Amino acid sequence: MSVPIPGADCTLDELMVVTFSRAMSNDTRAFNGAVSYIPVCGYLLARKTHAPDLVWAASSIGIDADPPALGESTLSDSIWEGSTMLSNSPFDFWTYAQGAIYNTFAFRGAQIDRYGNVNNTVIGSFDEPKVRLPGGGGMADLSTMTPRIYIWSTTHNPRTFVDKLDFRSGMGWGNGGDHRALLGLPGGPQLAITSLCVMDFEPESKRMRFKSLHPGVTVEMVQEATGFEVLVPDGEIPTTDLPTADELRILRVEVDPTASRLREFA
Amino acid sequence: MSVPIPGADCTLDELMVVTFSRAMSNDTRAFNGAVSYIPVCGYLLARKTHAPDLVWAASSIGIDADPPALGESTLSDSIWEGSTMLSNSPFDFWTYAQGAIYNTFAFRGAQIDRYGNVNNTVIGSFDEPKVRLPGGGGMADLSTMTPRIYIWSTTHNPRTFVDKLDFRSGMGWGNGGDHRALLGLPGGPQLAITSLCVMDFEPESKRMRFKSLHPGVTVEMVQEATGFEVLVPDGEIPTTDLPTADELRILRVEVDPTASRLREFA
Amino acid sequence: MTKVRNLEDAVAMVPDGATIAIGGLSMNATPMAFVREVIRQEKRDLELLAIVNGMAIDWLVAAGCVRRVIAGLVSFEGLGLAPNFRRAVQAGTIEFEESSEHILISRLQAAARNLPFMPTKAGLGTDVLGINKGRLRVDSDPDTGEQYVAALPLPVDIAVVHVHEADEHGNARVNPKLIWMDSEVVNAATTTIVTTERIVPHRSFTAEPHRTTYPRFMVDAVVPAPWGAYPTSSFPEYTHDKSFYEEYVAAAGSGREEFELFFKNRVAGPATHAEFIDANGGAGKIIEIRRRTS
Amino acid sequence: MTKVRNLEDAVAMVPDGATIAIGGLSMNATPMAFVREVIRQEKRDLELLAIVNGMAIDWLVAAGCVRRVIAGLVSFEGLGLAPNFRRAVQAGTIEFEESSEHILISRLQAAARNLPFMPTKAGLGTDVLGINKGRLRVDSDPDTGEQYVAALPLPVDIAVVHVHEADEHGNARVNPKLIWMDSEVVNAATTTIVTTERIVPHRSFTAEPHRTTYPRFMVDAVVPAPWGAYPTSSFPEYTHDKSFYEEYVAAAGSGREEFELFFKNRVAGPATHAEFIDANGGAGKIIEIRRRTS
Repeated sequence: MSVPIPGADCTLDELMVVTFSRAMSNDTRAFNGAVSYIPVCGYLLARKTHAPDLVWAASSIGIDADPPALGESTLSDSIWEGSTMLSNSPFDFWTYAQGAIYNTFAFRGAQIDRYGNVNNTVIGSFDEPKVRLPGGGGMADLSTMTPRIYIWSTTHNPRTFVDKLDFRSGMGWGNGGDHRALLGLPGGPQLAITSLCVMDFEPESKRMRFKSLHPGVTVEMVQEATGFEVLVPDGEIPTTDLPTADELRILRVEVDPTASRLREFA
Repeated sequence: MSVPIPGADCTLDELMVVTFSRAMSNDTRAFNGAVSYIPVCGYLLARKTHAPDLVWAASSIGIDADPPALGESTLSDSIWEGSTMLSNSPFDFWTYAQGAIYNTFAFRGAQIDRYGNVNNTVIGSFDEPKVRLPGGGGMADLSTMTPRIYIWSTTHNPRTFVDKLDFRSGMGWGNGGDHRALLGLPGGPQLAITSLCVMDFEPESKRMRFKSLHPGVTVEMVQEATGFEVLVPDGEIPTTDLPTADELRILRVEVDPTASRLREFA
Repeated sequence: MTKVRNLEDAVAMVPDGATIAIGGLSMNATPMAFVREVIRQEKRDLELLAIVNGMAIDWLVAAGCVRRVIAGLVSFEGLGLAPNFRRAVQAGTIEFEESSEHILISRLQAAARNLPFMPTKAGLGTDVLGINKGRLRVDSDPDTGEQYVAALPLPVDIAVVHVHEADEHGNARVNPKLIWMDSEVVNAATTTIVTTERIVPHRSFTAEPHRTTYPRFMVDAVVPAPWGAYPTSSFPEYTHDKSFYEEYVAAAGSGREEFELFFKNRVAGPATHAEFIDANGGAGKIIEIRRRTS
Repeated sequence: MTKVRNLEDAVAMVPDGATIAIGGLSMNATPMAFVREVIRQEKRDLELLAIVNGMAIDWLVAAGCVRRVIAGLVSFEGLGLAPNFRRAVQAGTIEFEESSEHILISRLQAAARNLPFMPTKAGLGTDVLGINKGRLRVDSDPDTGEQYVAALPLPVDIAVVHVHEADEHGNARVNPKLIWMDSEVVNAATTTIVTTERIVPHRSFTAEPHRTTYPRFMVDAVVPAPWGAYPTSSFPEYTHDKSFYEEYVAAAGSGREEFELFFKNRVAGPATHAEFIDANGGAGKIIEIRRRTS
């Protein structure tokens, strides 16, 4: 389902991918898990534009993969094409992850709180769940090991952005403030890129804060769609920068010609 | 240097290899380190005679290797020929060793004590050594992880078999008695096969005890060549069984046609 | 003495109540022929470890074989949630030990290596620690005060993994080499069964010894199972069957009777794995999922 | 941006006083061309980690480059003891941290994985523990009382390993695959230099991605070094030079002057690695040590 961006020649999925891509840098070393089209497209786009040395391990295995298209899984062997290394999971991957050599991890969740923690485990109580979700997978591991965390969500609404998680499957800034550092964990969430806006984290409290609003979105619209107060920075909140024609072409033609990224907007 | 065995059609190196071989069983899973010709020949001979399923990882890497001959190193890639698996040291080998899947380890040392502990580190004090030896290598590791330990020595004399080690590089029965079990370590030394005799370990004290004497060797000769008292079992001490013609042929022709094993009798 | 067994005999090695670990990851490389035969033999009360999986867990839960699931992630990825697993956990008819990938790997490593625990930073600050009391411990290093998670051993009775080639002695290899986390469950298991796309001569292993994944002494039974990972993938030979996943999810969404019919006709009913593939598209399906070797 | 450097420039990356780890095992796969250039550039006060090695350590000690050695085993195996190392330790002119293989591996793993320690049973009951206070700790598991050794992190400044093929981006591979413990030092090191038998096109890696040993992001410099492991082996291409070892030991046994002459003519003197091989037999030697690929 493709959502047009008002006054721009692109759709929401494209805006989110490009925004993600621009947050990456030439020293980004990333991997990905299941159902991660926005970051996977973002890594590939960044590598093909401003960050040629960016490392991406497709499904955490296929280093420097360059698949001609993405399919119905970002965790499968179908996206390994063009890899320079098929790395071994127990030996290579977990060493690079634990050693923070892989420095970038992106996750989303059924619930996200103000500190960038996420829940992908249950709605309701763990022992008697109302809804049993897929589970955290490697989220509890990789969110503690990786210094640069990015959160994305294609469903910015009060069901997703909640005041209190039913379960903390993935670690963002924890309870906020110094919590992460006190546990000896590196870095923390950098940005949350959603269907409405981009948020960063206020340096002291580590609470979500407006960074930019997607075209046509207002602060009030976001606040209404969010189960907690999003901090408002000093000065005006800019509009999220639009993709360039070049970025759109590369994304549409080279990175994701079958528009697999729309699977995240089901 | 080949030492004839009186009254037998074989030499000391051959007697030691065959004795070692016969101590192996069909469920032996072994590996080897540096300068280990007697055990390497023993594993190969056992596999080619009574223990066809025996596992031997050549230089701890080449599983089921079947080299046409042995060279000047038992730790090198020259003995990997015929392997069914070249196993990876950090990942495969150390897992099989720590997990006691490899169940058999043989070592020797510049000094050996009554409990089957060995020294391959220094003569004299560690900080101001009279003689700096090569070091333990993996001995301190593998002697603690492996349940069936075999000790061999081609120099049964008071310099090697000492009352007190200058340094304990490899763990035998430790201080004797329950010491090994108290540390949570599996098994312990089973036999010591030397240039004069075969010794086992008295079950309670874990002290070395005569098991058999090589042809022409007496209890007195061994005691004189040993820096501690070797326990004497009840009944007569048998003579070490001689190799069969078949064993000798297989050892001489198939296992070690270049007589590399004599490198241990320099 | 050959270790080759037929599927029926190998599955018969699994006692009711066993802790059984199924290899593969998500829609990849899962020993599905074996899983199907477990269902046909009506095994009961299994404790099922599958680090990241979907269809294998959902089948076994649907068929009533499972008492307890240990996993990090259970889903069909973008193709849906595992419907029977989900319902069973929500209804409380099975136990679910949710863990995370690296905590499970670390627990398996501790078991495989005779260690009291393996340290990791995995899970610090998350609720995964609270639901795993008794299976891990939050400790701090006495010298530095650094916190870590001590992952306690997770021993496995039987590991089942799918490979491309094996010989009759049990030497086995995954092409092009081991990629997923299967070696961790094999190392932690008392007994290992491999299902294999094909049996190859022993000399195939001595010719390329660097490609061997599991040496014979780690393998207890070798089961010929061509297309044995179907409907999951076996890289680089064939991919997962997307339409099977979609139709399975659709059937589960159409009501209990519809799903039971689907499960009987398309999963549990066919007597052999070949008949099972026939029930899902036969030769045409085999051609469809074949991928160019890469 | 290419990572290819010549030998001189790569060795210039090593500051005096650095902790440098040399790969290989015993008479196998040691980056000897690099070691020789370290000698020629007269590096000083190095802390040298070589888990199991002989000739590399002995050369660097003989040339006065080394303040401190960390190793598990130092010898030429059946071909003799490392004479200069031995004399220097006995004379107290270098420090020696004797450890054991698995304690070193565990310490490297702790460093590579940001863990306060790695547990192992290695060394329990031996005197290796007593001489490594501050580098390991004997602890017991609070639940089971089980004893273990906590191996504390061993960070490395520069790792140098020898490979068969690398591309200009730093992707590197060992044929047929990694066998020794080199990956452990690479993972623990801040900077990694690979010396390589040959530079190959990048497409050589994408064509066979399962054979890659080190991905480009683990490698900082790639140094072309044909026969760069000589006089140690580079399986499966060439074997170690037995006669070099024997003549080296003989020279060391003949007195100080004889050895210094040998070391100058046969080791440190020649300006290039090719001239060094020429000084030890040249093309005839290359033909002699070549082995059939296996």
